Amino acid sequence: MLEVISMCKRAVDLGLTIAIIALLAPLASADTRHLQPPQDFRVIDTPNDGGGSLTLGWSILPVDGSSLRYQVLIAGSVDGPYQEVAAFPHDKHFRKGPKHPWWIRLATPNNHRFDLQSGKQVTFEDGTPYWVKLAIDNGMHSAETKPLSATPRPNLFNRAQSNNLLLLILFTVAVLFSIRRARKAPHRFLRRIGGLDAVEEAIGRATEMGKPILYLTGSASMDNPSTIAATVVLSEVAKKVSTYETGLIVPHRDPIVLAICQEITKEAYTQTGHPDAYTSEMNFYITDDQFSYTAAVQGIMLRERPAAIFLLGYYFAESLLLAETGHEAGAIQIAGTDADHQLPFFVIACDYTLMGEELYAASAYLSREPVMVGTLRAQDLGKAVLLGALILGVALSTAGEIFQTETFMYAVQVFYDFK
Amino acid sequence: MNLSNHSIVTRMLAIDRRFIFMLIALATLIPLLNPINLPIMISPEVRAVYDHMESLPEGSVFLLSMDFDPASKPEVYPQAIALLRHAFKKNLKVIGLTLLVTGTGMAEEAMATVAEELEKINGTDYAFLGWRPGASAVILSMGQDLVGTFPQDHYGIPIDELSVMHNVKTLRDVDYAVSLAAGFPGVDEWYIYGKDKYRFELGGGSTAVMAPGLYPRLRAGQINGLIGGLRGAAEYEKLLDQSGKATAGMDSQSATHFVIIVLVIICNVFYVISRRQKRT
Amino acid sequence: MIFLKRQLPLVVTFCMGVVFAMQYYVPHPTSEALLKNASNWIIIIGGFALILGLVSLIQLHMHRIQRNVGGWGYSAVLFAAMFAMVIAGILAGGKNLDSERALTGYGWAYSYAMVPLQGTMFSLLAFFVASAAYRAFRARTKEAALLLIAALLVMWGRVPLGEYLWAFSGDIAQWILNVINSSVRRAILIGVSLGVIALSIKIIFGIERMYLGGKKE
Amino acid sequence: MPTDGIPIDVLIGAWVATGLTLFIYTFLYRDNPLFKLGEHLYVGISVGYSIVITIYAVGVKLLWVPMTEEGQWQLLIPSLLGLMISARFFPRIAWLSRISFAFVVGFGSGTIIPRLISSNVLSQLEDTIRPLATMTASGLTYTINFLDPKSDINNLITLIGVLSVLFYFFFSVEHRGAGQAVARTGIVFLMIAFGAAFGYTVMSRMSLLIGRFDDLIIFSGAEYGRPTFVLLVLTIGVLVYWAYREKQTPQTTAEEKS
Repeated sequence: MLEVISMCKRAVDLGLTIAIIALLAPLASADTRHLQPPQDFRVIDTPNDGGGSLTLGWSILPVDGSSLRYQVLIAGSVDGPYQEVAAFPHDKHFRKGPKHPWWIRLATPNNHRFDLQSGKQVTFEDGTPYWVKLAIDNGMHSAETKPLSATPRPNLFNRAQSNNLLLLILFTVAVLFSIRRARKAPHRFLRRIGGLDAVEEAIGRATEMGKPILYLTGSASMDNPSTIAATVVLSEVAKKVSTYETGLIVPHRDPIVLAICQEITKEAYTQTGHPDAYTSEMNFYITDDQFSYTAAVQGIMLRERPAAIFLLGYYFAESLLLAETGHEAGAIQIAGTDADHQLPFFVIACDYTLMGEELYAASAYLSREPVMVGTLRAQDLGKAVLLGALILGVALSTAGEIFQTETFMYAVQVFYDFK
Repeated sequence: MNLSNHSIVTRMLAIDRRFIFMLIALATLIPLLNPINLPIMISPEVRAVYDHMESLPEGSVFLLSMDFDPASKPEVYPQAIALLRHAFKKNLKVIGLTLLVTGTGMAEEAMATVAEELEKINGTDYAFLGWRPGASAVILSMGQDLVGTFPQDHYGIPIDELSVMHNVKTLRDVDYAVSLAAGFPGVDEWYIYGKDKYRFELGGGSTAVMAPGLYPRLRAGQINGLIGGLRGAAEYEKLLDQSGKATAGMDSQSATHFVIIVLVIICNVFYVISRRQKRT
Repeated sequence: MIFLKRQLPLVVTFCMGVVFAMQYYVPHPTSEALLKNASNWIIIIGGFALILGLVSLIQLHMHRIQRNVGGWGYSAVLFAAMFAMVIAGILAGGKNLDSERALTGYGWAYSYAMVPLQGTMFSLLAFFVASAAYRAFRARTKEAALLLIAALLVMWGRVPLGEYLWAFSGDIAQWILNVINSSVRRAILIGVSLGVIALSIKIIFGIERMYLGGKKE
Repeated sequence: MPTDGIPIDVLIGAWVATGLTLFIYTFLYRDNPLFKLGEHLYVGISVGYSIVITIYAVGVKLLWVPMTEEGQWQLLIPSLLGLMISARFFPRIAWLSRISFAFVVGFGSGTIIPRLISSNVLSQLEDTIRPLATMTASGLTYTINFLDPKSDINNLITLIGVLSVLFYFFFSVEHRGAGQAVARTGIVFLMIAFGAAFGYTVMSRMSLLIGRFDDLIIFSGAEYGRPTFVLLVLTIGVLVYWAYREKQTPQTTAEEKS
């Protein structure tokens, strides 16, 4: 990459020189030298594409005038007739930067590269050979290369994206493998999140004060991962609540979530041996209208004065209203959501907030559900690889900058995005 | 002494919240009625969109995807108006559409209003394609075959009969696309399913809520500029030198922000006082 | 029959998932045509998905009216508005503006009822933000304090009055957004994307089946 | 009464829009029948609106016209898949809907994976992997310009931010020792970014309010017959009457004065 940059710098310097010459040119006598045709001219089928395109390459010229222009001429047979399909100034279509990764460096290692695609000027038919000439013209003289032939073809695989595919395969294997391992040993290490201590503290406080706990599962339906996480945590909360005989209030916005939460709560109470303490009124449906639901829950907060409020799951704008009223009601508030727009309000107005993935991690930690644990581990593995790539990449590209070499890019480019 | 202080703090905090509602209403209303037109500075991300529009030669294809619903109208609609004015003034070929069904009417209205203002004709200067369900699938489909996705425009006219759409077969033929987003689908989807593959230049406009989330895309060059919220629209209006709703709202925006700043500070002063009192 | 009910959906998901993940890497015209047709089909199916939401809504409110639950009158209002809108829409041919650029009845209801209603609903939040600012936005912890200070700086620096009072504030806000905010958002973007990719992989391999409706199997 | 120049539909529209806006704002007092009326009207109208647009956009333009005029009868397959979604409401054939879901979800899951790797993982990594210093003609230099997002100092801060936040959401190791320091840095970055998000959210909400008030001001004009003022008085009147009646009857609603 650095070579390319320095090359570009040279090119810019060259450009400046040219500009000066061009300015001076009218002063001097007219340039009578003949033009040389472009050197190392190559034409190939554009690799890694869907066909309908040819790639031209040639070397940078010892340019002798800013008015220099390239023309691309094309014909169906070697004898022509040749038709102009593209024209551009000499300073366009340089190879700049690592547009192509090292693993698909083209067979034309030239400085100029131009992709000639089917369009308004020309329509390529895949599988048909075409003859291409490159001409230069400085207004007074012109010169052209010998015609070369190439056949546009569609490709079956875009090798530029090999690294993308490789990551896809590796990550898929990681996910499937981690889930399988978690099925065998669900108690694999997961960091205990600070918020979980807060959960227990909140339940403890509610018991001490003899006040109920208000638990909200958010505003999304069961297809939202954060709702699923919220119901999992509800199960754990319900287990603890049942042994302490604290009241539990779970108002709902979605009938399906209501039905599932009823099952979950009942099961939790049964598991801890307190089925008699369970009542079906713990979970109830209010309405699906955003603000009417919010108003009703606000009412419950102020009337029942719960000691602890759990705001888990997905929230929209109602987060602010709920958290504010809960705060006013004097409850310990624990929030957890992956709705990033609402996170700031929860962080400010609640005592503890499970941010984004922490919510999933909390539910995996509590439930030890193999799929959840496995996915979390696989994602961690992915993050670890990317973290390593970042550190290594920055170290190598800094080294490359210091030693002015492109060698290190071989490793770094694996984590670049190519088209 | 402490006790009386305490009670003042508690009483102050217990003020009916409708009093604060009143405060916000006044902070909005008074500057709207008596504008002082404070100068608006231009941020680089808005200028980038403007400059790119300026650099487009006449007849370039400009696609505006108005992906917002009535809930975000005050913020994003002025952006749409400003961009459309710019595009029509530059004699670009304008294609409008929306990915949010409830935004169809506003998108239609924005196109028609600005076109009428600048005397542009439907079909020759611009086309309004309307809405399609499927969000990201629509972008994918347009990338492959725009005419197949929208065989007819919003008014039922076959696309082939609209001269503005000649030579626009897929998203690859679009010179500049801007998505004005209020949520999903929006700028993210236009990048992931559109520009990532079809390589047209993409700009973004969004509600202020979404804007911070789009900065990584801006930094990585995935979008070339970003118009954020009403403030962004006001900046664009200033660049165009044609004041509109956004510029008019800026004084109120200033006033309400400062009300909130003061409220937060008061809240924390009370909080610190009450905490000290608890300690003693 | 069991195969049709249980296995077939999983087979369809697996095939669609693998084919269209791989399609990305194949530039061949056949593969592109496949994407074109499939995305078009998805658009059409997407149109029918409206029925789902519609039926749920009708069920919910019909239930309210039948049971005479408190507030059933509102449900009746909802239906009346919906049917009126559908009739107006069909009369107008689904267009807000007629050929002379005048509002149709359908467009009228959109502009003068739907837009103000939805817009106002969300503008309510401005008031609630203000009241929460006064009551609940406290710097309880160091982290919360940091959040509040950053918020105040951005609020200050992104309005003309702020820049007028303190010209530098605009630059600070700009720096927070451009550097700190974008680095955090970038990390979150990467993390969340890994999550979505993992979920998609689980769906393709039939490990996650919530989308098929109902409970886990 | 209103002066000439304003068409009757605009005039009625102004009154309706103003009235509905005020109905919604009554929620600031508390949940009440006027607000509920507005809310349900809104749901009804927007669903009705969506139905019509969908019928024309999909039913007519994507199905009917291509099938009848161009003979694209293969479109019957996606239509069938679409209809099968509704099977969900009939328990005996509910399983049919699963095939449609499988089709849509499978397509979505497949298309999104490589695109996310490209757009959200690789591209973002690529922009973060930058040399920590710049080599210029005069040797290795370090640019400290906070306002240029691509300066060396900002590249370093971005790198620290991305690394520490990624690490914060890492659950397989305990946050101890050096890890704790990194995680703490992550929190600092997170909180500042949340602050920015907070500021921008406030900005958004205020803009929406400004937009609505702008309409109310326009509709307070004499040419419309001053609907804002007239309806404001009426709305407050109704609200006061409702509140009075509520007080007479014992509290039954879940709402309380807040």
